[in-house]
Amino acid sequence: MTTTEKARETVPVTPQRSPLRRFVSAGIAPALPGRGGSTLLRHLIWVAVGAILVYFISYGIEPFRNYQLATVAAYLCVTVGLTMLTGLNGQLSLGHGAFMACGAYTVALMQNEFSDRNLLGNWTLLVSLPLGVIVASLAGLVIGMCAARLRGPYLAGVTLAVALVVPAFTTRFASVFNADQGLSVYVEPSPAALGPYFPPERWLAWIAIICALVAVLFVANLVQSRFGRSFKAVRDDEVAARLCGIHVARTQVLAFVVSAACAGLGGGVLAVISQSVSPSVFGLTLSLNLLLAIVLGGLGSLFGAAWGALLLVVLPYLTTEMTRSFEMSRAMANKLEGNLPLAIFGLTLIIVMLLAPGGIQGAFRKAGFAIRRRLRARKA
Amino acid sequence: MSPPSADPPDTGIGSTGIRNTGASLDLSGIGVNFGGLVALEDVSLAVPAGSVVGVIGPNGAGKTTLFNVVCGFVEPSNGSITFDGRPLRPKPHQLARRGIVRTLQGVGLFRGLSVLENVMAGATHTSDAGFLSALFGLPRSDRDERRLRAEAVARLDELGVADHAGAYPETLPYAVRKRVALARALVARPRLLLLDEPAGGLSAEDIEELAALIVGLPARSEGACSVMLVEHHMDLVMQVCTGIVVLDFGRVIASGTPQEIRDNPAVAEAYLGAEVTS
Amino acid sequence: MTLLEVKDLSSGYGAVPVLRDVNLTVPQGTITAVLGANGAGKTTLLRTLTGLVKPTGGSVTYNGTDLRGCKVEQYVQRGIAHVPEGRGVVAELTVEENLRLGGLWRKDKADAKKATDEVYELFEPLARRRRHLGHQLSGGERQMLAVGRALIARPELLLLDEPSLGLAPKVTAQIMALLRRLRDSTGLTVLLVEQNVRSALSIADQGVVMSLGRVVMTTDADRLRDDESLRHAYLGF
Amino acid sequence: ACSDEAPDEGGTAENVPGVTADSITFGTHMPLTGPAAAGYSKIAPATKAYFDYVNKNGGVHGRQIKYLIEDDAYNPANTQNLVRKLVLEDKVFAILNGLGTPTHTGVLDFLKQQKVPDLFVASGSRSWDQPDKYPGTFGFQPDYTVEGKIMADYVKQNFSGQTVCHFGQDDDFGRDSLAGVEKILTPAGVKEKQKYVTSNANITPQIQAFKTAGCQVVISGTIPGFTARALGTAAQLAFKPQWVVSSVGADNLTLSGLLGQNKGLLEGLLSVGYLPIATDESNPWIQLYKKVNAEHNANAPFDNNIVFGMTVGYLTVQALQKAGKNLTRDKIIEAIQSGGFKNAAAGPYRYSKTDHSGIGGMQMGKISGGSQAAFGPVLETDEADGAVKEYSEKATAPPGNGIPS
Amino acid sequence: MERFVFLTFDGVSRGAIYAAFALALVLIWRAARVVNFAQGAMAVVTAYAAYLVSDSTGSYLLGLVVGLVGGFLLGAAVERGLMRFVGHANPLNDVIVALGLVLFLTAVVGIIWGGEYRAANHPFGTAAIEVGGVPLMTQYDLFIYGSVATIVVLLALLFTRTAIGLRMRAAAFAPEVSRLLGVRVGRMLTLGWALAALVGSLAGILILPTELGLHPHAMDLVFASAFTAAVVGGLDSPVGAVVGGIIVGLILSYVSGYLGAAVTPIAVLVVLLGVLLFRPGGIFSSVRARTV
Ligand SMILES: Nc1ncnc2c1ncn2[C@@H]1O[C@H](COP(=O)(O)OP(=O)(O)OP(=O)(O)O)[C@@H](O)[C@H]1O
Ligand SMILES: Nc1ncnc2c1ncn2[C@@H]1O[C@H](COP(=O)(O)OP(=O)(O)OP(=O)(O)O)[C@@H](O)[C@H]1O
Ligand SMILES: [Mg+2]
Ligand SMILES: [Mg+2]
Repeated sequence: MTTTEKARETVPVTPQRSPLRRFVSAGIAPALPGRGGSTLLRHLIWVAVGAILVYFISYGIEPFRNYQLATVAAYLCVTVGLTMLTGLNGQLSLGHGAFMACGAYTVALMQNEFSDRNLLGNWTLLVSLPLGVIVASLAGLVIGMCAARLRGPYLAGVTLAVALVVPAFTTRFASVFNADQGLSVYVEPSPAALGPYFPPERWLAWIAIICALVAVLFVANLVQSRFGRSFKAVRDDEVAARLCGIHVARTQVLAFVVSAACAGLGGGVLAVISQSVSPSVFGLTLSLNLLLAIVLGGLGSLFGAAWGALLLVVLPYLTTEMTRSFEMSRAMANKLEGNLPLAIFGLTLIIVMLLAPGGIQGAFRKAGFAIRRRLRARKA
Repeated sequence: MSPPSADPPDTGIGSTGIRNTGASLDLSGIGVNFGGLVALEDVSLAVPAGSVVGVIGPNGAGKTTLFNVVCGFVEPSNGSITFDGRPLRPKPHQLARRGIVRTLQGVGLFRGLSVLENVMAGATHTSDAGFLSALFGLPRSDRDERRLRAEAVARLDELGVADHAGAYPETLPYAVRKRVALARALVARPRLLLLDEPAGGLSAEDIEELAALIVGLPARSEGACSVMLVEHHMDLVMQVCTGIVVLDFGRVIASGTPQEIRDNPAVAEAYLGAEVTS
Repeated sequence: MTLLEVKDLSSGYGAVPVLRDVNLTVPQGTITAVLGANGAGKTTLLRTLTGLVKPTGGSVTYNGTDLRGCKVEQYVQRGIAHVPEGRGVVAELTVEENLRLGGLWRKDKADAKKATDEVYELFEPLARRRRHLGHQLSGGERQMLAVGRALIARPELLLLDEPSLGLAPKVTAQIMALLRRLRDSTGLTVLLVEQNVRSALSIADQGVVMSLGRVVMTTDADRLRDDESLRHAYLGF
Repeated sequence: ACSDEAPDEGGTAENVPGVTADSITFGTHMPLTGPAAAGYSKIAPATKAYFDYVNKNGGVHGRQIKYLIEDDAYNPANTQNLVRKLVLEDKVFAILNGLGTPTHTGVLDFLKQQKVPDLFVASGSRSWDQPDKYPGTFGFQPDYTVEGKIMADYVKQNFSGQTVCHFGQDDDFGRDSLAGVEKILTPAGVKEKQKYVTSNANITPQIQAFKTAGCQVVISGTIPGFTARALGTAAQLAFKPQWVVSSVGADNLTLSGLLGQNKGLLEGLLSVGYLPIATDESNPWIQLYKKVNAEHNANAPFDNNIVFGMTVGYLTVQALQKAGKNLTRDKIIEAIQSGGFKNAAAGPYRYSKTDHSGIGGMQMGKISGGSQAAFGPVLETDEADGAVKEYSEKATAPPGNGIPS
Repeated sequence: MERFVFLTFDGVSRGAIYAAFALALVLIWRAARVVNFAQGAMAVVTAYAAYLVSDSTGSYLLGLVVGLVGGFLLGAAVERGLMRFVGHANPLNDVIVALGLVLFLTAVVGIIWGGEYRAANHPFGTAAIEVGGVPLMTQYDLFIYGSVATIVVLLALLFTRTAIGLRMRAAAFAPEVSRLLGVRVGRMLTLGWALAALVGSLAGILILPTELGLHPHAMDLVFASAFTAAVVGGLDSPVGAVVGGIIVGLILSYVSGYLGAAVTPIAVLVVLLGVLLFRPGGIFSSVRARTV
């Protein structure tokens, strides 16, 4: 007992300020990477800037580019959610195509239902798309609750099985989903106010981009909040996270549901811009491509998700165009056509991963650091 | 920068009325088996409010397991736990809310979060903004975050590591990481703090400072807490504990004041060995 | 005779330099305690010595041969065993397999077996848990396993990074006593990184103090142990 | 293209997308890679080879035919993207011979909206024959229902009293085929109906069900891989029915390649077809196609896919000739609707204002002594309840220079 | 009843094949802690090699040997030339590189050999062995059972009895510590990949005659089933791979026999969830790791 007493005497304990001064620099805490102000406002400004930018871009480009833009936006809805799930929360999903299918089929059925009942007008999308998101979220909830118990390859295995289930469902319930052939989706033409010759692609691009911005806004808000922190904490150390009062399973399910909702939105948008849905669109290939996109873009970063969505559209296009430009004999051409772009695509993936394991965003960040260091060195 | 003496805003924690004493914990008859291995057998001990109780014993005696029982990571085969006079059926993620916080043997920081975020994560249970306000980025959620941030900075400052707030744990020296882990525990405003080998890997000087901190815990003006401490560093244990319990092979072989333990031959035989006697 | 000679050794992580021009001489059959505050670079020193961190400059000579270019996996064959910081136990293998792993490279199977039995004798908690997986062990048990496994190699030079971490005082004392015994009986040379200065100095022949990546003092362990002012100046107590 | 002025469309020939004074551009989507590519990847190059042949001989109305082939890997997502690229960016005159039901279905609305002619879709689905809904879309091959009816009719005539069963792919192919069969034999007349999915190569359970049901004739709406597996599996189970296989899955060359050392199992297999068989050296069309293949297709291994591709090319040139010098999108559609095409196809092309389905007649074939040959009359029917009847018009031979005039 | 017996035997035969492929996945998982998504594509490459040899020489055995040796070499080459250089910033990088490799290999195979299906022949009798009128299995099935059993036994021996096996496992779990203990980690990884590719190659050659035929995508769906099998059984356990394979084989057989082929993916998902909810590490998972 005496030792303790003595210690209490010898070391004066001030409650707010312990004697651990050695690490404190003159009692002044350093400038912290923190932000004041409103998260919503800050993100809204970003979104507004993005919207204005894209608005002008959409006027500056050809219809096909607008369609590509719309596709990028549709993928962006999905990749922001997926990068949050996989990058920040550490849950691997090979089956997000299936959640896109949920959104897409819901939108298709709703839109067609509306048009069958002669409820026309672009407002119907305001019902169909959110409904698609809800259906996808519910599917995400079910799978997410199972996923919360699984780790690593076991989660991969289950989500892989999820990816493969879509065609089975559409075939089993062919009367609703029309099996392999899929459904066509009724989409109102652009509002008359935009003029009779307004390219439909530009209108679709606008719809897609609005949806993508909404998805990005929500996910960005979430990532900046305590939920974003919990996602990462759970990914890094489950035990420590639980001791911090974080309900690990609930956090994982939440991340899964949010990302499934994003996927549902993306799927719905895809259905709208392509005006059709069919199961093989949402197969394993798509799910794997989404994964490629977020990793190549830079895992866990929203900018990375944007890069990824862009790559998904641009990379196959570029590889094909590139191989077109090679001169070759007819026999050679017959063999190479189709395969050569694939080979180049595969090689590109490998090379990017070897050279920039942090993806595009990671490479930019690194370059940024290097430049800043050099600038600082020059100043000094 | 605000001087560290500025009182962080009231979080409403500990509003149960008990503010300056910490809480009490009673374990009785705890038993744990892992397959055939008996890790704990009929362990009873009490951590009175405002005390610092040390749990010592040879390696593999079951000290960490005892913590695991209190935290709900391990289900005891028998025995009961009372916290603050009420029975406790622990679930790890609910503990912080009830006022029990634990540090891990080793460090257990989140490698993907900066030091500041690590500490903020420690107070997750105190934020009351819900999912929707986070999703929409409402002021409510922002306010919450600002409060957490201020509190986290205050704790880091208290532990003398506020300089490293922006750094990631892996690049920091071990001692700093341990302090961050402590800050993360304190920011949760525990009423009972479980420390698992807090001095492991620290230098003599760091240990002295740690001792001072631990001694002061039951009397902190905001967030006073009782402490349960597992440690092999005898100087520290003897210096800070008001009571000590010795485990060996999962059983309590002695308990008492530091002096009594020091003089207990059975403890010396099983645990202390030559060092103290020399 | 000098077993290990470190000259102007520098290294770091990525662009961050940690070790700066470290010079160190370890005579054969002695115990050298490497001391210093947290973050002084002690762990980095050991990791650079066995090639886990690439040196950016300087040289390491062991038994007269230059160790540069030597692969990490060859050190143990040359008689250098390194017990890394943070209990280098393969958590997914059993205690027995972990120990077996320590002697796999040895030609003399009988002796490896004998060494294993000695480890079980020394750390009897391990003997009781032969079939347990590494991750089931308590912190201290893992530390015992890591140290014991290094001994199976019957090294000439043993690099220990905070062996006392998480060990009961009695076990720490046992290990220290063992090191002393091995030094005296087999001529084992030890480079001992320790926060537990007192127990390290109780067996060391030579004390090396590091600070901010440099060796700031090399002296007789006795001097450090007995000279309070020196200890205060360099070790803060 | 910054303003939204009315695009100058329609009217004058100079402004028709994809058509210039000396060229016409078609585009297509085909699986050149991916699991579905086997076989199909040869079709578009064959069509292109025929176009090159025509181009070398002066083209059509002085215009060279360009053919842009896009690989969609049989993935509708790709198809949607690539067809938009062809239409919006490459500004093709028409989409020609786009392959696959699920893939092509997804672009029907887009093509309609853009008023792009959608010619000779390479699939036997009935979706292409909806002149009211999709006025620019035309089928090519006989649809699966017609095929089913013709097969069933043959079975009814020649295997009466035997137990008949149906094996089909679990999609519109198998469904339409079964529908056709049931129109002739009635649902009760088909004792056991089994389906397979392409994602599961093990069809032993289905074949065993046929065996248990005592099937003596199995009518098959299967792709070649599954025809071969069905034969192989049946042999394993010592089950030897008479197989009657849809044209999609009955190519002797492909099947013997798939069966390898077991190709003996093909002996006696009945099939149905609408184009000359690639191995029929005596057929003048085959002689023409082989010549074109040698000159313009790097002498690719000659099989029924090449016959298919070249026939599509020939038909296209016929349509272009008919549409006249001042080519517009409306004119080509009119030209096709006016009908009357005759070429390598056994049966008639049914094109008219109200009918956009393709070839309406087929001929039974049989594999014997390792080679496949057509036999019997050419039969024709419709996808509805019409009877199966003989088509009496004689087959034509190609013109001397191999180019329609 | 007769149908049930038949479907059961059919399922087991299919399952044995998935098991063979799953074993390759287990092997590489134990040796390198990655799921090799390129396993299927690599097996296709070696299957083509085997095919070309046995087609031109007429000897199945020679083709088999070439396939196995080729698999071994290809596995080693992929590890040495590619996987070794993959950054481990996140565990997904391996997956992405493997997917890139899949695209690349399939494309190259397509360029060299075209997309046509080729028949995979084998010298074994195909007629089913009947018991009480129910055809139960073929000679070829017996060959598969024998091969799979041999691999399982050899793998189990390798991992539990031999020093190499211990080294491989240690290298996979704790590369740094293993190196300090004198384990040539790089070599172990190469060996692990090589052996896994060898087993994968064997599995591929075994599977082909029961699939549609040899073509660049011949293993795509097999990979999915085999991965499911490995996950159901527990990726760490060779025995688990076999049990998992047979479970998957049986589901596919029963479901497509009784409910129709189209619903098999749904059944697979349901069983997968059912198993993993109770045993999140697969049926033969080892003890849950102590985390605190
Ligand atoms: N999950 C588990 N499975 C099997 N055995 C376990 C498990 N957890 C703990 N043990 C065993 O129970 C005993 C007590 O472990 P515990 O970690 O509580 O010891 P400790 O007192 O904290 O030791 P140390 O001081 O070395 O950290 C040890 O022998 C350990 O091997
Ligand atoms: N992986 C790493 N990346 C970047 N910096 C590192 C890394 N590991 C260590 N450092 C830095 O290198 C310095 C020396 O660390 P080292 O671990 O060698 O110290 P130490 O003397 O062993 O300290 P301790 O007593 O805490 O073990 C520290 O400042 C630390 O922050
Ligand atoms: Mg412990
Ligand atoms: Mg250290």
